[in-house]
Amino acid sequence: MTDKPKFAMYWAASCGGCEIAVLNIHEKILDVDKNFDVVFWPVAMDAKYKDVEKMQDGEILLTLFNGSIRNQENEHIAKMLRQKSKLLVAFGSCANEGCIPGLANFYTKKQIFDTVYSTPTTDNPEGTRPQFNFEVPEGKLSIPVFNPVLRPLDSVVDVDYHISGCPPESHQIAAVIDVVISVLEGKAELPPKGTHLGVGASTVCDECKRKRNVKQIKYFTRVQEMKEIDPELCLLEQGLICNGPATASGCGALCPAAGAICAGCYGAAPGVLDFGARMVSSLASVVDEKDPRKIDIVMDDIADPAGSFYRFALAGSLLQTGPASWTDN
Amino acid sequence: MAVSSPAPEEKVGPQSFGKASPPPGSPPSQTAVLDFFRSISPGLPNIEFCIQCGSCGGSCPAAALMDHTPRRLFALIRAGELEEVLRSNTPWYCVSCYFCMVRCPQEIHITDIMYGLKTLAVQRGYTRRNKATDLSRTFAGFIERFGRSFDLGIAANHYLRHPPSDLMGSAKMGSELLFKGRLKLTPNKIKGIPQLKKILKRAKQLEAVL
Amino acid sequence: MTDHFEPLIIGFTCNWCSYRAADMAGTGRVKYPPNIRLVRLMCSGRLDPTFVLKALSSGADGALITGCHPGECHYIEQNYKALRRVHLLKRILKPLGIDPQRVKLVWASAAEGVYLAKEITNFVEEIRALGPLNWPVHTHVSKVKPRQLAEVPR
Amino acid sequence: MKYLFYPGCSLECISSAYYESLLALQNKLDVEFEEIEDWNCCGANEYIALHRIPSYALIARNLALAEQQVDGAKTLLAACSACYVNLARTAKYMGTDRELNTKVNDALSAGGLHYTAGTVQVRHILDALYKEIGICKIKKLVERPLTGLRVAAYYGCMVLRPDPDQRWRDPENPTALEELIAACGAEPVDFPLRTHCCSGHMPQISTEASLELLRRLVESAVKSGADLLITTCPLCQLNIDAYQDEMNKFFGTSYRMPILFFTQLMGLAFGLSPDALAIGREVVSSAPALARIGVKVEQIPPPVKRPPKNTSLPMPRMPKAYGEQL
Amino acid sequence: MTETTDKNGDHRIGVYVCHCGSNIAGVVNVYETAKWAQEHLADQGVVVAKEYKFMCSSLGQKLIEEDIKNEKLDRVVVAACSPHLHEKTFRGAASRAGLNPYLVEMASVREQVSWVTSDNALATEKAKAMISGAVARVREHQPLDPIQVPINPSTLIVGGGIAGIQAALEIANSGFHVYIVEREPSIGGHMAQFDKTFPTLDCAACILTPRMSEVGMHPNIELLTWSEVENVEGYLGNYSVTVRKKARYVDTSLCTSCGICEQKCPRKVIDEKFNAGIGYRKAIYTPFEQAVPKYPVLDRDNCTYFEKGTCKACEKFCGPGAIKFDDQDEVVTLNVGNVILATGYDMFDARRIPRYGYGYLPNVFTSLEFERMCNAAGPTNGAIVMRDGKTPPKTVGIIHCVGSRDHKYNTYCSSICCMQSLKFAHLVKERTGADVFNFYIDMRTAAKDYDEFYQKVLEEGTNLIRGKVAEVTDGGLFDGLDGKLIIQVEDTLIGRQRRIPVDMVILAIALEPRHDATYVAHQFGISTDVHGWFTEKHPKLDPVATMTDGIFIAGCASGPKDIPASVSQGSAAAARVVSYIQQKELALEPVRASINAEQCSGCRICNGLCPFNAISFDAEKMLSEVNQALCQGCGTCVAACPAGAITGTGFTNQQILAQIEGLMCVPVHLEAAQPAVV
Repeated sequence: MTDKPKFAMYWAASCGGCEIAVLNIHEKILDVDKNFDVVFWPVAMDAKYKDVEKMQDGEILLTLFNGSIRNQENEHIAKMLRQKSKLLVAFGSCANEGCIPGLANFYTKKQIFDTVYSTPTTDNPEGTRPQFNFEVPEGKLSIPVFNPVLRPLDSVVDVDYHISGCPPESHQIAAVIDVVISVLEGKAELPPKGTHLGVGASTVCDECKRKRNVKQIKYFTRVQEMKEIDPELCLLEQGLICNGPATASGCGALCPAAGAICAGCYGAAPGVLDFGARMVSSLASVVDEKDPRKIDIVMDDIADPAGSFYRFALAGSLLQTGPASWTDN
Repeated sequence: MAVSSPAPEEKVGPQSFGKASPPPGSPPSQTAVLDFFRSISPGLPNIEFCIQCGSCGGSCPAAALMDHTPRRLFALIRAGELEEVLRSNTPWYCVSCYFCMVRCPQEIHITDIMYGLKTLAVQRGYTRRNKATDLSRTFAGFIERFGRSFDLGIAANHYLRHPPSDLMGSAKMGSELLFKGRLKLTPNKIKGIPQLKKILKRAKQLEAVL
Repeated sequence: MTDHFEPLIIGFTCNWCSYRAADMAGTGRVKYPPNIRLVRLMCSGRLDPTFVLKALSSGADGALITGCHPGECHYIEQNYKALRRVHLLKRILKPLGIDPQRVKLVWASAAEGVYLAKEITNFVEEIRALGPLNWPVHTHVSKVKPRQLAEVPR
Repeated sequence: MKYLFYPGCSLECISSAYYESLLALQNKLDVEFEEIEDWNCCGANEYIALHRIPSYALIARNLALAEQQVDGAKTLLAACSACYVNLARTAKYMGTDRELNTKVNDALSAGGLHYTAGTVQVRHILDALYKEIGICKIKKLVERPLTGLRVAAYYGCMVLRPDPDQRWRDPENPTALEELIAACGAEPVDFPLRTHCCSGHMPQISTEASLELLRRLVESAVKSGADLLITTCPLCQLNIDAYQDEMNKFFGTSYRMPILFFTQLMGLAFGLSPDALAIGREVVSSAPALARIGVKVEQIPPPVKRPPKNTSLPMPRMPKAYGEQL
Repeated sequence: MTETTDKNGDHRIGVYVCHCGSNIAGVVNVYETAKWAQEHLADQGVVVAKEYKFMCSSLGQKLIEEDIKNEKLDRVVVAACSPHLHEKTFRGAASRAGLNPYLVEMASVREQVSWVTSDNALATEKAKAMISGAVARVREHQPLDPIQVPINPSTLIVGGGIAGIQAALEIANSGFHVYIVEREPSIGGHMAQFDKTFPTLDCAACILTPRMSEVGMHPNIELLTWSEVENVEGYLGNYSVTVRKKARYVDTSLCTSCGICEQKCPRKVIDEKFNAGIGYRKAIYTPFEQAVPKYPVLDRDNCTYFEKGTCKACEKFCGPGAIKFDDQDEVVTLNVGNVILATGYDMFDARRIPRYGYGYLPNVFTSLEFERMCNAAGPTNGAIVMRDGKTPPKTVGIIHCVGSRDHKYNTYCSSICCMQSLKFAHLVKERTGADVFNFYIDMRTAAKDYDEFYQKVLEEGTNLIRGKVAEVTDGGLFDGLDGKLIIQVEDTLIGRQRRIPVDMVILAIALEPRHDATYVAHQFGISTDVHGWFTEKHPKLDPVATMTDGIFIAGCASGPKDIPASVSQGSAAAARVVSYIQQKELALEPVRASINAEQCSGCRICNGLCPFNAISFDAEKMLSEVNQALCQGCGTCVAACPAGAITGTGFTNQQILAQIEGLMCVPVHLEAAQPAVV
């Protein structure tokens, strides 16, 4: 029993979708149970931080860490798990580049709290705000401090492998587990550190079946503003802001196939530094205008440029957040 | 821009383009000239582009009567001879046929500039009692009084000051028009006269501080 | 840090016009503040927004992008691409609370050394007025490692 | 179709014929001209000679009133060319010259009015008839083709120039009236001076000069073999009509070139009675010319004899709708 | 990428700081700088850092070479002047020492530091920053080899006007093969239509015809008349151009060009082309007597046979039976190394200015019509007559600048019209003795003997009136002037309006770019200016080359020119081409883009971005590819590729990002700073 290598999975700031994706590997989950001793998985089983604290360094073989680092608790556990595990895998978009929670980086801590605790929809007459350290007769209470900036896992601790996606495709999770197992059985070598598992060399367009022409964009639009979508033609050429061209392949271009734009959950393509910059650069290049005024007219069609180009990658981008957040505490 | 400003230093004589007037003989700064034109004509008059080709003077139906052709006026203004320009009868003979404006290879708003020069000449008191100014004054008077023009009144008024060359002819014509019901004996008056008066009063103040 | 703030600006120049304009400024001994450091590109069309973001996120207070005047591009029309990229880039900087004026596009032909020097001087002053961006240094860790590929089946 | 309508002072009496004939066309063309409440004179070219801002304010008052009346119909039609140009220019400059805009609106506000640039489209009647209603429709409406009547189209200046909103393909080579004449079944003659100046207000300033200009017009019209002139501008009509006698006296000529408004001609073609169109108010009577209407002139076939050897060089060919290919 | 995995200096980099006499050392503390580099950049792999008086001197170069050998340097940074001055020099030094020249990077501390910075301390700091930037950059450099392309010795010349003819002869005479593609049935261009040429007044035909026949007979020249370029592919040295030879309906191998067909053809049509519309030709015709080649062309649209199916007169009378009604267009492909575009100009359409009456006033002529009229071989055999074809004019008005120098038409000056109009004035005087009025805005006679000609015309008593003509009309005349044209103009020199009656008006119409100039420019991957003239590589220093290597321009294709200018441009272009051909092979800077096939997703975003058509899309593999030889290395596609699949050698992301980080690592020193504003 205990000779089995130990497996852990943790969720920091995330939605839980990744766990569901893990369960979606169906009977393969039994292999996990067969080959691993699951020591820590808050979503699936009862476990205490102190149990983990007790462990030796590197006692856990494989930790799938999903969710981004929003508060000091996340940060603390991330560091602890790093210490206790041989292989720490940033699992899912949140852990890799901040994902949707990362969009909070457009705002300062103050703005976020204002939105959460004192908007008309919140019943909070006294405008109570969380007190991170609070004196009560019984003694001192403290809750995890909320960091001004949400950060992906790898800007807090060193990460061995990445698995992209929001959530990662289940067949890829299964594949990863197979690899680890075969490594355990000495049948295979571990891929080099820092590898992005399940990600293709190219981008979503590579897997996308839609037919495409030389791009010359005269206007941008949004799905809800369109009468009908050409089922054959590249979405970008129909004026929709599809992040496919810049998003790493591996998902099988599911969204474009279904007529929805690629939101970019698989993150930037290999070797790319900043997701948004790629979209900015490529889209701007193919806008078919030369007159500054006309250019602005076309670009006014892009409802929320930063939001659409950084929907998943903001916290993982070069800038990560606005200057205000850095100074804010 | 302070062309027609009432401020005393602006009254240093016609040479002034609103800037301090240059020593005699020396040409004014061309930027001052441009500001001057912008100030008397709406939009961009393009005057800086004039190549003195004479399309305007060539096209002008009234050129024969003018002491300077429009082209010449622009040259004079550039040379700082504003006084001569304002004394010139050219703008007053402009019949606003706009030939010059559509034919100008440099797309200069000549007709607008002519209007501008007229107003300036009036404001600076250069208008001798010539027929044209009087006609304008009479006309304006009726408008300000009634809000509409009043042909018979204007004609009568004007011909009293400047009897037509052949009085009989005009009289005959007048009576004929009258007979054909094309002349009214009483002016029409608009309801909004007070309103109109207010508007024009305010406008004139604004003009003054321009 | 003293209260005195000296902006640090990265300038991107086109090999055919603005870089030569910089040479021209040099040969003409036209003085301008040393706060700018130029990077040579073959064409303003090579300007990748990543460069600007990289500069800003690693300590620059502003970025100056220079290229041939519209219609004079050595590569016929690539400077228009730069123009459009800068337009869009400014639009993503704004929501992040970065003043778009920290990125400036200037057309300067190979002959306009004096003009370029003037523009640089102005820009330095503009940035000085905007104040330091002082991006925290700790942000760029491991951001620049290339993503390696898995040999695992996909 | 409904239009805002600015008649202008001259249509009130001196060119009442224009006004009445125009109104007479209304139900034929099923359009409705909604006159601007309590409009005021546009100041012609006289008021602007004295004051700049006030003259624009004077004109803008009409625009402001029109703006209040805007409902669905935002096109403001002017019949008089001078009024048209004044209104159109002001509307344009209110949009392009911020300084003027603020000043004029400041002035208007003194009278409790305001004009927002761009709310009203100013067009000339001819422009609207030609572009919006269209020659085809007009052709259909013709009941009594004016066959055999040779008509010279006289545009005058301001309907074509300066053309602030680029309504015409070519301000020096228009075809609208000619097409209209043809549509009415009459024969448009080649009248070289059709866009030239009628001498405007010159009769009051320098009679001789104006008479010379008038002579050129009338003479060229006669040479071109026209039975009558039609025009779009009250002042043109007045000058050519009323001063013709004086002109004849001055030059010792004896021309009788009648001039009507194009609306009157259309009315005739639409089968309206002459007095419904106020024909007869012109000084130089058009009766002799109009006597030919409806009368079929016999086409005598030309004598069949060998024409002299044609040594002439070919003319450059004019494409039909020339502007299109430019 | 930029963050280097090897802090322990796997690279061995040498840094060399030049004093440039006192140019640099006078402001920048070169000793401190070199020392600083040695110490602070050691972790970047700097093993040597030296300063020297003149790095570009042979001794300075030696110094570097020695170090490369002894210190086993694998990268070199030279902090000196602008790379535009001495990059080649130091690259040379490197390669002599056996180091790939592209592993050298320069920091321009003279132009960008010492010469432009007033404060020495700050200057030194900036110099350090630039060196560290250069070091960081050079770490990412890769060894490169220049791209060698062979030059195909034959040349294509588009357009058989005088410029094209000149270029063709020059090249052919230097022993290389030339193709001339001409749209019309014969070469000769506009010049063939003219009568006399200013200022010498020798007849155009007399000087042109010999050259045309020389072209026709030259063993090295292959003529493709009545043909148009369809498609262009390839790059400097290796263009392949497909040309459509339009059906001539005449078998040139059989035709003896006896001209019987033309005599017998019953169909007379207006000659819009060669006779500018004032003459006639037959449906089967050779445009003019001295045409080269002399074979006739059958004008299908006007041929009775093609309309009605009968006639065939030409066929009946043609001895050798050369008429070929079933002739078809033929498409041929030419492989050439260079292309010269001598496509010439179109004439302004005077009907666009109705107030000058061209088109409805019979006696208003355009300059080209008048040239044809003067031409002894023209429709009137050189007689100057009015539109009726017999009456000579008594007074002639010549209007300059028609369609030129006017914001509504063409803003530029057509440059030839002044001289042409003066020539007309002379010819009219000479042949009819009529009074001549020239209406000009400015008289532009700036070339050898031109002003002398002006004097001569003045001497002949021509009336020169300075003023742009307002209108030409036949209306509103006094008696006795019937049939005359009135030219209304302001005589700006007396400041009065004049109405001048004349019999005949000649409009000196503007020269305009060919109607299809922009299309042609796109075909050949070159650019046009706002008007549509082809743009030169440099208006002064390289007027016959374009931005695309191997494509040259000559004559009026790049703007209005007179005959001497066009001819000299023809020769110039030829010289440039020959120099390329004689190099046989050309080395191109290896600054090129290339696409990583594995990373390319085939999104086709880059496809439209290359003005040189270097990027093509492979629909099979769904991949885009860059043609190395066509690529000019601007890097636009590199920056645009959303997948980061395109790399641009010499300016890779790694290199630039590294440089940025390097530049950043020395802040603008606050201690040093007196506010550094000039």
